[in-house]
Amino acid sequence: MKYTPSLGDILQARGVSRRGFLKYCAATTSLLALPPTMVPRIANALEQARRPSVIWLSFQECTGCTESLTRSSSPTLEGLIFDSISLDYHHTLQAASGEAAEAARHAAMEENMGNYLVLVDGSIPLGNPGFSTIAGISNYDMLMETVKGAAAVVAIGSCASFGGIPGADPNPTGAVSVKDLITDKPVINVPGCPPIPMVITAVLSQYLTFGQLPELDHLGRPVAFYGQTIHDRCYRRPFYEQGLFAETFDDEGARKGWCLFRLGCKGPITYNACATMKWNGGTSFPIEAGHPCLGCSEPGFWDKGGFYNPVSTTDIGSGVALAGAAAAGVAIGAAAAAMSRRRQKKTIQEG
Amino acid sequence: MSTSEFDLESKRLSIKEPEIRYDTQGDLSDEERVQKAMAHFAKNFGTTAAIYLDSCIHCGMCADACHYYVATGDPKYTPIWKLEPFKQAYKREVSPFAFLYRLFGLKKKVTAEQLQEWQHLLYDSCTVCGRCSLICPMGIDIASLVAMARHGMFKAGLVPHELHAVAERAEVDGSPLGVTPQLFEERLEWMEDEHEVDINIDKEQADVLAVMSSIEIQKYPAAMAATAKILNAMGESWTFRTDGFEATNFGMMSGNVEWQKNTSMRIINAAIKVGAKMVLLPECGHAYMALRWMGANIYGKPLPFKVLHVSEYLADALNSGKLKVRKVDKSVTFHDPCQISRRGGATRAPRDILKHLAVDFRELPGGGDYNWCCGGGGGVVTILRADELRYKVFKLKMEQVEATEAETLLSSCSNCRQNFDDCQEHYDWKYTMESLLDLVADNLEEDEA
Amino acid sequence: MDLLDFARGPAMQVAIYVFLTGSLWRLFGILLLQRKPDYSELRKTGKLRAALKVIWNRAFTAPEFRMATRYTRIVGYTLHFGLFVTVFLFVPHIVFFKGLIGIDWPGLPNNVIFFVGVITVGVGIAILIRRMTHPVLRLISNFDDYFSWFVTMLPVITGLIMPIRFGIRWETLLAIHILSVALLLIWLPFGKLAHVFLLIASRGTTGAIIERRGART
Amino acid sequence: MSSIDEITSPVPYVRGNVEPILHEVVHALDRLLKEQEPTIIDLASLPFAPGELETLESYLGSGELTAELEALGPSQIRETAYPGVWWLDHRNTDGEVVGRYLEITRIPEILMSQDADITAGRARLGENLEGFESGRSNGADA
Repeated sequence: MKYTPSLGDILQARGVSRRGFLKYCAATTSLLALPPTMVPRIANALEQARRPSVIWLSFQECTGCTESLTRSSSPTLEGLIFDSISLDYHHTLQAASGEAAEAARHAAMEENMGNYLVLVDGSIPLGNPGFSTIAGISNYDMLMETVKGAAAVVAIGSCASFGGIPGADPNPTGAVSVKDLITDKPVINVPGCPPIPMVITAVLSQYLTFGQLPELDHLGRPVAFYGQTIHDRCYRRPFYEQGLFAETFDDEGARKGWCLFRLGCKGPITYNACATMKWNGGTSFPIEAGHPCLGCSEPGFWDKGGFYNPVSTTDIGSGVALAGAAAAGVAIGAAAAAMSRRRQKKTIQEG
Repeated sequence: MSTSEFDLESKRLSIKEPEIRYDTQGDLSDEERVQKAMAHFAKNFGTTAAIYLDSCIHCGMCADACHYYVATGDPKYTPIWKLEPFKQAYKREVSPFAFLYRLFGLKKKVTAEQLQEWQHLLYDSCTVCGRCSLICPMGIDIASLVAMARHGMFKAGLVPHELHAVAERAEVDGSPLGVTPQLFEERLEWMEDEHEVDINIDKEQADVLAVMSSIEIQKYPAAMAATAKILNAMGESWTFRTDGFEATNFGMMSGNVEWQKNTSMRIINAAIKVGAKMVLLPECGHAYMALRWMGANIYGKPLPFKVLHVSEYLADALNSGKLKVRKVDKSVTFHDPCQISRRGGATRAPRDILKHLAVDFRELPGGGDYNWCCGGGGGVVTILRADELRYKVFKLKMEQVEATEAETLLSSCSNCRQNFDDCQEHYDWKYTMESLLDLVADNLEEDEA
Repeated sequence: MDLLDFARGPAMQVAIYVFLTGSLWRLFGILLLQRKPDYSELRKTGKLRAALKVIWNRAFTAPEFRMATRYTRIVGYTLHFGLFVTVFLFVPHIVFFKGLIGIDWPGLPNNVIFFVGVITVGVGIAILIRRMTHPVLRLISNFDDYFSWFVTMLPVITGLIMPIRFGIRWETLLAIHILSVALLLIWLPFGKLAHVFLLIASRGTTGAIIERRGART
Repeated sequence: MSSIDEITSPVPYVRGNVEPILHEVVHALDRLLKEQEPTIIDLASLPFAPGELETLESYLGSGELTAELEALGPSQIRETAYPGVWWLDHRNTDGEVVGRYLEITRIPEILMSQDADITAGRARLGENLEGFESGRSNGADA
């Protein structure tokens, strides 16, 4: 294994002062949603951290996740973190193409066997290998081959995590998630459509900082970012408790910023960090912009009824079925009564 | 329930007579009894009973309305519990889910032992007074269900002996107390002489057919004279008929539907025969229920005559001014017969009459429709083994009456009256119940004229 | 399909079908039994009016019985009031009903609902204790009484747990809550909870028969 | 007031999270005085309604001391009108906020010169001095 400089080395080489480093640690701590008392430990850990090799695979996806990540402005702390990883393969971002690109992937795999991270965005079609290929290799084959020597796999976005939109009903390509296929390696799901860029980088920097995988919930999501619902952290929550709801997008409640529950907000059942980390460099998030949460980081969010159906509504099925149930009730009731009357007659005759 | 106690106070040392004693009629096997009971329960399982039996939520409030529960505190006297076998039979045989109940054995078949045990609850400890029907939050008319349950009990031969015997005499002799047409006629003639009043007997045509209760004929014969006096004073075309004079209906009380029908048809036929426009019922509570509210349904079509209780008739006569009475300077309280007031809807009549008599009327606590039953109705007064319980329950009534401190206690039901007389003797009580009819008849203004 | 999808989807659908079928089964199974006409000369003719009068006035106990039944009345009214408020005035429930029947009405703040819910559970427990200890109630109670109590209180309790959480995920709690409501709906037509509609039939019957006699009802 | 302002600053909820944070600050000041224990509150981890953070900031106001730090982008370290309560804004080179803290302490750690920097500075100064010396000795030799 080739020598990889520690993050401390890199920063020092760039002439970053200790104050600057402390500032960076404070920001990282905040990013990782850790308490401020953790800053010294983070500082210590970051100083020792080494650049991991990262291979990014894109399958049935829209590049929205990559966009999300790269749209975070240039020389930021996230950028710094990207400086501190070695992104050895990313077919959208890398300069190399064709065979050279594939060769880079193989080289990174060989050099870092057992230590590299595989990041995946997009779902994998199992219906027909021809549905999605890269360099003539089916997504499935490329994933299985690349993951073989990986330390861990990070599924970026809802498609890679849960099948996402390609996997939505009726799932024409037979799309599956990374976790559906990889059972012998740790898989971290970072769902969202797209995920918050800072969450992507935070997951990476956590790996970088502590050299181990974060604590995951039952859906394989890092608890630090997916531990609480949007609803729990939403600044509009007090309106929910007071029973003050916007009922249309332009009523008084909407103008006053009341709770969007009745407009179909999926905040109560959506685990993500949007309400605190927010988007576009902490500017806002959908609910702040007046739109209910779609629940994009939850499995099957595309198929959970309408986006504007409140969480507490249920699907009562078709009117025909209801009428059928009613008719059945009347029929059974009538039959029961007829049976009882016949039985009554018989009992009376016998008695 | 069958806790045997030694009776060391009687001359013959033995164990006390068990509190619960079952009477049976006929030579039927247990299965046959159950079969009969089921058949005659089943006859009653129409929509009305089904709605009631399906609606009970087991809230237990009916217990608080029942004088048997209130007087004893024994939960088995909870009115709806008295219907348990009836309800069980309904659920198993006829209810919408009967099929499921039978398939999964969720409701067991009613057993002969159960029916025997319930004899005490359906007869000895229920006067069908309907007070529980008023407390039920579901509006279940529990009293009418007890009457229905008795139909099955009767056919199963599970009626208390005395009640059965009395009902049988009513069917055979036309009167539960041995009043034959000849005896009735004799006693009418006696009253005619005694009270110097013209009594019409067996007239061919009459607008009003007056009927009597055997209890009055035998025990309170003055009622016959009083009735005649009033009808004469009103100038009515009226008559008593020896072929239809018995107002009591022990068929109804014991639970024999055929006997009930025979008894009612005697009056109905007699009334039709004389072309009566009205049948005047005597001071008898259950007679009112039997003819006023059940008569037409037994007849199968609307009755071609009106049915009035004598108190209603008197109230109308006094209110319209056709009849005038003297002022009676007494304090009076009035015991409402359950079947006439609470169950019958004629609660106002006695109060109107008392107003015309200008008495110092003192309503019983909860008087009128929420009145405590005397404890003798529904045939209970005939059942000897129920005496102890009946006396116990009567205490509630005594407290109510005493609370008014009235001089005179009135009622308009001879069955209540005989129960009061019996309890009065038992407790050596100061109050003697008098008849409202007698009071009116004794104070008619025409007397003086 | 996760638990919540199952609860909101198939479970609730089946529950609503069973509720509808069972209720009509029970109602028609009763209404189509034999009926006898009443030929009596009634004092009042308006059948509907009489029925409505009793349907309304049986909601209130006659003054004569108020003292004797005070415990039952207090807990009974409180329970029904509590269930009414928590079921019909909680906004997420209103939204549920709107989805079901398209009608919508104002709700109450959540803390009010929570408070009423706690009282409802408290009263529910008092009712259960009384049923198990009062001689009359102990005698006349059966499986239906206890199971109906259970399926009625379960949604209230699962609903109250939702804001407290106890470390359980919200959507899991919501799913359990909805499933408990499904259980309630499934059981309702078959047990004594059917009094929600049978009370109309039963009081109405007494109105149609006895009120029209002019007798006390 | 324009309609946009109405949307972004709902009047009834402006105080939502402000008051609890101020209570926390009071307790933190007590701890600082009695136990010499500083407290840091990560404002980025708290949900704020639009306008709330501004309310908090303007409520706390500015005190006697404001420091500017230039390291990986600008930072402002400002003592609020309540001594011991410091408002820290860390920005990246694009001016985006990357960290926002309330520190309840006598002086924020980041204002103090760090050993590593001191060591580096000391080394730099030493090298410079050596340069002078060698310059002088060169000159003397020459």
